[in-house]
Amino acid sequence: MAKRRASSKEVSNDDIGEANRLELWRLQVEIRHCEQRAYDLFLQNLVKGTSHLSLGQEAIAAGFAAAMEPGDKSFCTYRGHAHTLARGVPMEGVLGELMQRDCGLMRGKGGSMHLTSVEHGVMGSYAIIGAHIPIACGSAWRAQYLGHPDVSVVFFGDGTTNIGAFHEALNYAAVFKLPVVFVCENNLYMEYTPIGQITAVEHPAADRASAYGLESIIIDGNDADEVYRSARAAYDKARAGDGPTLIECKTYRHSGHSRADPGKYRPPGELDAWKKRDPIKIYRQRLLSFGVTESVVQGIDDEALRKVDAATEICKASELPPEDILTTDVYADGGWAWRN
Amino acid sequence: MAKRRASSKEVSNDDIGEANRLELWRLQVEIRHCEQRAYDLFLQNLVKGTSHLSLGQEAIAAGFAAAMEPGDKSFCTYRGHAHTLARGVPMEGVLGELMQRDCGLMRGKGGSMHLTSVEHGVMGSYAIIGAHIPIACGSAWRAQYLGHPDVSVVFFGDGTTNIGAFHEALNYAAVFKLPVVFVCENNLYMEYTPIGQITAVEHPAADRASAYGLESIIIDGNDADEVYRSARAAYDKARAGDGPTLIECKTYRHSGHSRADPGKYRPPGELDAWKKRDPIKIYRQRLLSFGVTESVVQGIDDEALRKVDAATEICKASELPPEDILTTDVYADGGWAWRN
Amino acid sequence: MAQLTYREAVAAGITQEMEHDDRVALIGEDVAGAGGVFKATVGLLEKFGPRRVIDTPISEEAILGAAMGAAMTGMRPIAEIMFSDFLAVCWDFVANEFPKSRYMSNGQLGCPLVVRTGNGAGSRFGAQHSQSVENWAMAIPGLKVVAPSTPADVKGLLAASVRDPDPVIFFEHKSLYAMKGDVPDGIHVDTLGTARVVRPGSDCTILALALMVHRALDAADRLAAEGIDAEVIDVRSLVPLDTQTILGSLVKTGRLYTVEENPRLCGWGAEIASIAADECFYDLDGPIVRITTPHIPLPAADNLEDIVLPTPERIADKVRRSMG
Amino acid sequence: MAQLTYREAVAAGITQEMEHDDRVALIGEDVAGAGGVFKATVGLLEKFGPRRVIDTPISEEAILGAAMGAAMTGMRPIAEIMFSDFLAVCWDFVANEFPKSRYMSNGQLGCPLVVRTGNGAGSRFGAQHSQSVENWAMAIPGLKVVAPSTPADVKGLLAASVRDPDPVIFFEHKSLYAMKGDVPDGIHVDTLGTARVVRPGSDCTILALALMVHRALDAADRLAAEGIDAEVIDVRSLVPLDTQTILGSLVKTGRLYTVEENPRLCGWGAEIASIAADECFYDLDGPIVRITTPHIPLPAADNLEDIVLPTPERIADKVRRSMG
Ligand SMILES: Cc1ncc(C[n+]2csc(CCOP(=O)(O)OP(=O)(O)O)c2C)c(N)n1
Ligand SMILES: Cc1ncc(C[n+]2csc(CCOP(=O)(O)OP(=O)(O)O)c2C)c(N)n1
Ligand SMILES: [Mg+2]
Ligand SMILES: [Mg+2]
Repeated sequence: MAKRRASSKEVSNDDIGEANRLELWRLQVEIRHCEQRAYDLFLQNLVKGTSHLSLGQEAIAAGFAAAMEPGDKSFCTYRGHAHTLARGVPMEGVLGELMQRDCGLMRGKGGSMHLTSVEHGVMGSYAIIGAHIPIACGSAWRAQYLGHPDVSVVFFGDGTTNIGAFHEALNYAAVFKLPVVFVCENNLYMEYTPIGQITAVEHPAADRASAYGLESIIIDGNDADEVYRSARAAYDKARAGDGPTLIECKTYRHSGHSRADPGKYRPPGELDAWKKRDPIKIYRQRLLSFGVTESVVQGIDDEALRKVDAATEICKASELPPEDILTTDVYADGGWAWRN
Repeated sequence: MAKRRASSKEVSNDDIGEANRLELWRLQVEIRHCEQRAYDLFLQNLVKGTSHLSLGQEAIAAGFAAAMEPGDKSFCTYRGHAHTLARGVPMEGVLGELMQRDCGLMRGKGGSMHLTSVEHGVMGSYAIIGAHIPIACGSAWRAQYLGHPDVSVVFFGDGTTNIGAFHEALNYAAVFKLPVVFVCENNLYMEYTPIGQITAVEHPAADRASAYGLESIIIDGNDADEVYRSARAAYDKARAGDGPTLIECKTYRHSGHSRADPGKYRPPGELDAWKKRDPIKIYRQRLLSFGVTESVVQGIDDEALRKVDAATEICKASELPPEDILTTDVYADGGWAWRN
Repeated sequence: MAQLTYREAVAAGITQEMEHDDRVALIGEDVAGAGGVFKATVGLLEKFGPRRVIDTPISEEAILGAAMGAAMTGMRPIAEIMFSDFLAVCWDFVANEFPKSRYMSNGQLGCPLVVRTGNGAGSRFGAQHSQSVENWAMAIPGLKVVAPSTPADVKGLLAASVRDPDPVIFFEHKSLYAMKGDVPDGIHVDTLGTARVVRPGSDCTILALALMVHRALDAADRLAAEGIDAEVIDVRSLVPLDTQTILGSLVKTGRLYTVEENPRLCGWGAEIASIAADECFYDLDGPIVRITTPHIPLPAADNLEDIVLPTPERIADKVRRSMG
Repeated sequence: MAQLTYREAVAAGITQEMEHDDRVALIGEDVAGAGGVFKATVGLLEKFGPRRVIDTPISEEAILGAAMGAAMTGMRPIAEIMFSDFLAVCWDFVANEFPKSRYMSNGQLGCPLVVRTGNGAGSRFGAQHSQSVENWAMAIPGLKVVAPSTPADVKGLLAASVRDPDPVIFFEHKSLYAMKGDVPDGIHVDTLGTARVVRPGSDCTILALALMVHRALDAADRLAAEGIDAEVIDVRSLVPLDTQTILGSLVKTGRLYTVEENPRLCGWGAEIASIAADECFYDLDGPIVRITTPHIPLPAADNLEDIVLPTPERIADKVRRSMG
């Protein structure tokens, strides 16, 4: 099957429109500033446990979320801050969870790898590679079964395509024509190992699409417009009952895999080359080229930073989670009793 | 990638030679008679537990085994009688294990689904779908690592291509260029469910080959010559250090999935159509067309039946396994002590 | 009261719940067209159609993942894992996904589903198709774990499991599928977390589960003939665990025995023994004795399999010796 | 004696065994180029090259399957599963393949391999990266199960595991990787199946494993100040289990406590408690008390995680109360 790449012509048409473009910009800069803040807070020892940033991958989160309808469901990984924020979850919920404070989305019980906000359609972030891919299929099955119009969208990395659950889920979704969209963020690394070194094909997701009767789709994950268009097409297809789509987004993470990883395994120059293709840089120019004024563009950027500052203050002022939540919500009765 | 099908021209050349052809015939009729006997013994309540016959699939077992060198390793499934016999394992070892007698290959400790004869290169039969595929990769890794010349060959069904371990193993073998040959026996059914109903692609193995950078190969699994040629090519490639091969063999099982399954889920006429393509029938004609006399052909057939009769008598005369083996060979010290 | 087999009771329980609640659907390998390899779901496809009774590929992770995603978002799925041994290929869902999402999300997510699975030995299937793994599930916080011993309990506890808002692992014993028994007519929903005294007695307490309940009862009859009056308790539910009934009996009899089909180490009886040795130490009149399958993989051969699980003789013998 | 960290002791043990035996090779995710996510395998790629130290895809089933196939046919592989929680995604190999092939083949096949894995809590990683699952492995017949508490034991027991002809699951505690300790110079091979009395005492026996050993010792110090002289035993190896040392101590002290990081149900302490309540009932002077993590998934937040595992205060408190 042919690979689909957005042409530069496509990019310059105005099918997206200014309102959506400003939204895509806002989401990207909010994520960028919030992730940078998460890193700063980590250096200040205020972020506990681990954390996995999406610096450099913001366009994917923004594009897929902006194209969603309310009620659509996102299934994320440990690298899920961006996708969670993109669904409109307040920053203090995200940063608070990273800081393991009471204002965190799950009051510190889950931690940074498990961000969840059901009211915003963020149906959890999953830290064991692959598991959430079939789970997203289940959510899509529910939509199909109950006649709900929503789409389930599941995000995962390039390295994740080599685990068994990926394969099972893709076949399952294709067989049952489930309204699910599989989004592979190919940032070229599985932790510290280059993806090409441990994968039999060049495009870890797209080159597997035909094994499930799906179209091979590779897009520029650093271009929010291209992401947005691909997302819309996939959601439309899902809602029309035409089954799943698998999309491989080429991208790069600017930061390390997690926490303080300095990313020394990268060949010299690679990061710099990708920083030239920074999604924020690309999109700022895109807006300007579409005639949006510098002050509008910068204003949204500034506002994003103000929001991050405010959220940071809320988090710093927030208490530690109280000890009595330690044993709540193990079972549906609210408690943890395993005996009478 | 193009699909490879042996042409009828190929079939008529004599690259295989009479000695090999008679061997292929002997293996096929021995398996046929032995499997039929297993079924008869089951009806007489002499085969205990479950059993999974390869009636109709003999050409695959014969072709792959006949092309092997001593030292090559076979990894089988619960449907493994045929592959075990094809490596030269005595029939009384196989039938004895089905009958759970002391003369059985594992003295009744394993049962029909776990036939193993290390001295013949049968490195076990595995009953949990998929597990043996990565295990065969490990054996191939050992050959590569220690510089051994042997090839590891793993047999599995069409339904098995949908489990995660299949995917992981194929990628793993391709990445490390392991000397392993993956053989999918596509008999059109996963137990009672038609494979097409629960698989996203038409050819469950071959249509996935490209996901691992492998050639898509589909062969007529009922033609022992075609099987033999494909096996030889794959083994040569493996031994040359050129990595794994995945081969999908089209075939059909004449009997039910296991034990007394009457196979009612089959559309009318399907079995009859396939019986016209019975590998035994095909090969008998092949030999005659190559000028082998009817008496030689029939003589081998008769001899096979005599062997089965003799093995049956040995098994019937064999004792039940003694109780003292119940707790042997849990650990390498021969015993089962988990405490001092 | 209808007389049903244990396997018919499975179908009856599912039928009742599917009629009661449209959100209930069944997925698994060969559960629809073939009615299950153990014929426990015969007739459901015909009754409820392919929307609600679904044959899946051999993809246990996808099956349990699909069940979980559906459960989280509003369905009440029942997933079949054909043999409980195969829980190992999808253990991540059982151990790491189902039972943790409610806690990790601080109560935002729930996972109301049932995994039915064929458990236990007796069919001469060998080491990979005969295990009793209810203790694997018991070890995981956040799960509920049920193992019925009669057709009536199958129906009632299965119904209760489907209606329960938490993930339930439901162990059906393969060697009981053919067993017949009375099953209450009409809607029948039992209560999870309740053990049952199946034979009252005063001299000792014998705990058992599933197939072992019948063997314990048989042993109790033998012991009665010798003047030992054993109380036999069908534990039924490992989580929640009915410690009131269990410890209440122990306080009365002063002696505790467990009859477990699982291999010895870390079996369910170990947990109960440890509870008793702590909380009822001063009520005990003698050692707590566990009668289990030895800590070995299971053999296939019929004569070997027959002696490897706890037998009525072995149970009675162990009780007799330690009481003597 | 060299002073090494626990993580350096891992690399030292592997180095020793790779130098000793060419059949030993290491596979796992990021174990080679990156030296492991816990930096426990730093330097091995440089020393032994890419033939023997191999970075794999994220394919835990392929990793363990490859290790098994190689072990069966003549190698002595060491496979890393990064976090022990991930054993769930490849549990089929651990529970159904490694430990059964020798038995099922009536001794024809063996499976001499080691699975090293980062186990336990303390890093604020939350419920899917912090579990103590040594009891999962203990429940499976045919495995050996080891969990060292010091750098010296890491090296010596890892070496013993690599040389052992059976499959060994080797639990490294993540919160101990930074711990320093003396490690014997030269070839050091310890013995599996041996517990160690790490603090002799006469009033009660406290059993612990891995991280909990240090907390039990701390608790024993507190108790000593109050006049309770506790004997602390580092169990070290769950299978084989050194019941001689354990029960010998119990017979001497009359009191048994277990300190387990696993959630309560079916933890390793339950098994030992059940053995003691059977075989040493008449030696016991009081209840057997288990101090465990509560039966819940683990929280991420540091203040919550700090109080959820057994702490020295909690251990001392439980002992004090039941001895009092
Ligand atoms: C089953 C499992 N194996 C290994 C890990 C450890 N791990 C966490 S992230 C990661 C790399 C994932 O790479 P990729 O899928 O490319 O995602 P990225 O982190 O690049 O976004 C690994 C190996 C895990 N969490 N789960
Ligand atoms: C993990 C697992 N799931 C399910 C089964 C039950 N099972 C045994 S054979 C089989 C069908 C396999 O079909 P296929 O791979 O086509 O092989 P065939 O039996 O046709 O040779 C199933 C589902 C199993 N043994 N292991
Ligand atoms: Mg990546
Ligand atoms: Mg088949």
